[in-house]
Amino acid sequence: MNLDLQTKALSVGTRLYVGGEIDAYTAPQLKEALMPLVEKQEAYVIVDLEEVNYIDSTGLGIFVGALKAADQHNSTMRLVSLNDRVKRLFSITGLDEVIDIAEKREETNQ
Amino acid sequence: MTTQSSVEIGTEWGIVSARQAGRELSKGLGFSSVDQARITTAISELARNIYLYTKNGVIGLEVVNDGHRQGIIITARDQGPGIENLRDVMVDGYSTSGGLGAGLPGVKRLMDEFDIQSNPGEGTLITTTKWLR
Amino acid sequence: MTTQSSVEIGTEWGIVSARQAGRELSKGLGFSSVDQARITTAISELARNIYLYTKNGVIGLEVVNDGHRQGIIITARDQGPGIENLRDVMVDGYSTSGGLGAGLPGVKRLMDEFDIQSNPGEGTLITTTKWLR
Amino acid sequence: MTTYEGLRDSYKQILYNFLHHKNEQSLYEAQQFSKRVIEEQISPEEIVSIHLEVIEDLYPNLSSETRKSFEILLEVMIGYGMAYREHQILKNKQLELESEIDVAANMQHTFLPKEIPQLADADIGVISVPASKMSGDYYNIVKDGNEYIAIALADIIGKGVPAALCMSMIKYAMDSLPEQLLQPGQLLASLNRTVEQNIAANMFVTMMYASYDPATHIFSYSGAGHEPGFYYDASEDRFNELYAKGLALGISRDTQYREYQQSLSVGDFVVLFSDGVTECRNGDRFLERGELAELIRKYQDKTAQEIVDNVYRELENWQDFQLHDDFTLLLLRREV
Amino acid sequence: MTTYEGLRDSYKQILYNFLHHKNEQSLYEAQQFSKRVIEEQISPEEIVSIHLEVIEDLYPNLSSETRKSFEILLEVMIGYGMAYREHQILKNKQLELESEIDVAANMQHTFLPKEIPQLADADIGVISVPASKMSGDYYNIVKDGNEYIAIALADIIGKGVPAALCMSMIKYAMDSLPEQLLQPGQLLASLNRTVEQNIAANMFVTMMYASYDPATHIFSYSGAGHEPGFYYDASEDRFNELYAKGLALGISRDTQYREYQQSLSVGDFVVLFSDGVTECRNGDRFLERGELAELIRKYQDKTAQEIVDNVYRELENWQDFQLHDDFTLLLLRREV
Ligand SMILES: [Mn+2]
Ligand SMILES: [Mn+2]
Ligand SMILES: [Mn+2]
Ligand SMILES: [Mn+2]
Repeated sequence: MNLDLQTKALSVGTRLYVGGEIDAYTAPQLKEALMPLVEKQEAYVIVDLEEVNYIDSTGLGIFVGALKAADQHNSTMRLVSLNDRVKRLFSITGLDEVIDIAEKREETNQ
Repeated sequence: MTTQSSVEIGTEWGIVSARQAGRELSKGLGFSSVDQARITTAISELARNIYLYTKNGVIGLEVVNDGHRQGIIITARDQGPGIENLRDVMVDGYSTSGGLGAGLPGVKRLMDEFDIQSNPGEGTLITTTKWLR
Repeated sequence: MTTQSSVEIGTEWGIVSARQAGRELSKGLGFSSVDQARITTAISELARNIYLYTKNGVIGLEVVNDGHRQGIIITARDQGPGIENLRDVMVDGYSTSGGLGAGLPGVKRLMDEFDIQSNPGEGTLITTTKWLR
Repeated sequence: MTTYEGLRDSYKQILYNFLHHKNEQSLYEAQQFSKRVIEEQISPEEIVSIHLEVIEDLYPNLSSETRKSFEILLEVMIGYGMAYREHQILKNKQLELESEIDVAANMQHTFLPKEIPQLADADIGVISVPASKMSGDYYNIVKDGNEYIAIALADIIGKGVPAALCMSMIKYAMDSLPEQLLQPGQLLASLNRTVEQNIAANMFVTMMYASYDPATHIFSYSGAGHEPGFYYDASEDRFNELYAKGLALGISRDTQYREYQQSLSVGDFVVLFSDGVTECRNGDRFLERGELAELIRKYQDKTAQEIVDNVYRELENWQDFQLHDDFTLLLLRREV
Repeated sequence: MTTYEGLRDSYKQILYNFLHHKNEQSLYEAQQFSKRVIEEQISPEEIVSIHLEVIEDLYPNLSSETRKSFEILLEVMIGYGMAYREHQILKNKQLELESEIDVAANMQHTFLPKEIPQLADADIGVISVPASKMSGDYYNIVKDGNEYIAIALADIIGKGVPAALCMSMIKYAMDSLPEQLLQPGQLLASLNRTVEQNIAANMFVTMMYASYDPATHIFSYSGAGHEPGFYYDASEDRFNELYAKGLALGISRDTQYREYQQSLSVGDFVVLFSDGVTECRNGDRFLERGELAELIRKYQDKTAQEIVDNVYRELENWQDFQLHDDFTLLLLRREV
């Protein structure tokens, strides 16, 4: 199974659209797409998870790795449009306290 | 389900009869010669398992129609020792070590659907289906 | 070693000529038809590797006699990019990902002896032997 | 007579019988022959070659087209022969690797407590089953001199060998903590520092750590991003969520962990588990937390160990014996 | 047109060409066809069936014996078909497992020091290569505030996943030792207690632990059943055995370890290694310790790192790129 991954340049930064199930098999694809974006100095990256209906802990790990890389490069990573199931996982693991997760209305003007 | 037949497996002749019944039934349904050979091999493996490892067992053959297509259902029922750990038996790879359940992953791959119910001491029921393409 | 022939591999026709030469030589030596087909397939794979991944290469064929038995030696020599990591290429399992060196484990299994020398930038020399049983 | 000649003669016999009294018996023999040649590791192209030899032998005036056509079939079968030999090699490799992993899995068993401590006033049951052979779930239950019980339950991200390697870190890190029991919050904070230093960038560990004081019947717990458990309130006959907010271990160096407390009355129990329990799935359908609670309720008259065993058995069956994640379920009930 | 029909047409074309202008070109096409059908995961019994269909098509008056004989060939091929499908499943399983082990191997890399400490008066080089992906050899080199160097080199019995799991224990056990450097004998005694408590009955670990004081140029070392190293005496241009007697770790709880000392003059060096270095073998022949010494001597004009790298490269080649055991080689030379 493959992830649907698309990037779009914004006036400031990049938006990464992700679609599909992020699990142990697809996580490497996400990593390959996401890491180069956050490893640029002072980058601004929005990850749109609207089309993601399932994510497992391996998938969360990719975001943890990206967060650490973003901090090292003074970059910003922001997750948007999480469905409830996905949002719950970020919340239970406490990741919502260290990763910038936008409410849906907040980000519509991005 | 319409046509039904069942063959008692007590001797090696029983295996051959079950094969024969399966071949004729699948031929009649219009299965290709390769699929006929596959169905027959599946029957053969199931019957041989009964013959070698349990005292008593029956191979059943049925024609099935799910509204869209026809198919053949093979059942293998025995009152043998049952299978202790189904998870192990159904593991793919190298299950040719003998014993009841040997070759079941092969049967599963020859057919389209496969189900097994087994409890130690209470025997085993295997149901497997092949659909006409 | 006695008979020697060599075929330049620059086009797909070269592959066919090398196969033809190998088939005739192995037939003449008395290899069975299965072994003829195996030797030809090995030549084909080696030649195709040269054709696809290097500019320039030669398939050599020799008859060999070790005092006890006769055999055929195939050599494949090219001045191509060479193979970076031989350990990886020769690993069994799933080396069908393409690139120079693809299929070499298969060739090794078709033949009796197999040796490869390769240095990045300096090309590759493969020598492989099949003995008459 | 060589094996090859023996096989050719058997094949000839089968073919001859079949052509003269075309019957199922011969086809059955052909199938048995197939098993035998596969056991003897005969390559499929050999079979095609034997077939041709035999029909040439049986019918000397075989048409030259038929004979020639076999050359093409043979050529195609050589490819299958290579795949077949690759298969045999792969099978051996796989067996080797599996037995290696069996040894490692056995080692891992020694990381988990050999027995559950017995308590005067509470009953504890636990079951932990890896999805494959090696587990990324860890648990521990220890009793100190004052009958204090400490319970640890951790889930390393992912499963299999990498998670198992990391699980051993948790085990040794726990072992090297001071002898006296720490408060749950302190313990997680200390463990987090070790994990953060040693773990790969995209890995983390979720954990629940609790201590139960049988004198006061207070269950104190802290959580590091772990799946919430249940607190069962006997007087109200109700399952409540047992949640401890906190960042998973290994993400940020100086994380602090809040401590929560739950007082247990007689018959109350707490259930801790890894997300392998709630991520049980049957096709696309996931188990809901409410269903899990109902399942526990169904067996609640039994001992703690019987409850967790039965819940596991039902869920194993429900998902066709295919665990998608390591499964750990622990239950502590106040008895008197 | 279905794939199957497409393949049948290709096959028919190839066969037709071959029968009419029997030539190598068609056989080459047949081989390419073979690759294609294997890629498309067509089972070998399908090929036999296609073959029969095609010759029936090309020669409507095919003899009935020939036609019938294919039924037997088909029956036999079904067995190969099962093996073939098993192969495809096994291949995927193997890929999955390999990628799991890759992840674990990457984790393991983080257990080893990222860089070797630089010293004012001594040069250190080290190479560590696992026989398969995961290693059961462990080493560490650290420098404390007083420029003291501590060197650990351990070999867990066996290799692969189980050894790697145990290797992680050594790593964490070392990490949890007090911050200040211990004397080699003390350190091994302390480590042995942890290992003995945690290791399976049939496992053990051999280890060499050393500290080097750049002020006195004294190299102090203790050993736990480990392969002896070398002390190279520059003034005599001679390799001496560097042996430290002591029981391997994990066997007996209260083992004590003797401490040995070797004073290093300018140009002297010590070499420590795991038995994977001395157990290099080419066919039935093992590398002799004298040969290893000669190999080191050959490169002794180079830096410590270059020496160990070159020795490894020669030995890798000597044994046809097949390591039989994890290989770790470490060299420390007093420079001024
Ligand atoms: Mn896990
Ligand atoms: Mn889990
Ligand atoms: Mn070892
Ligand atoms: Mn060793």
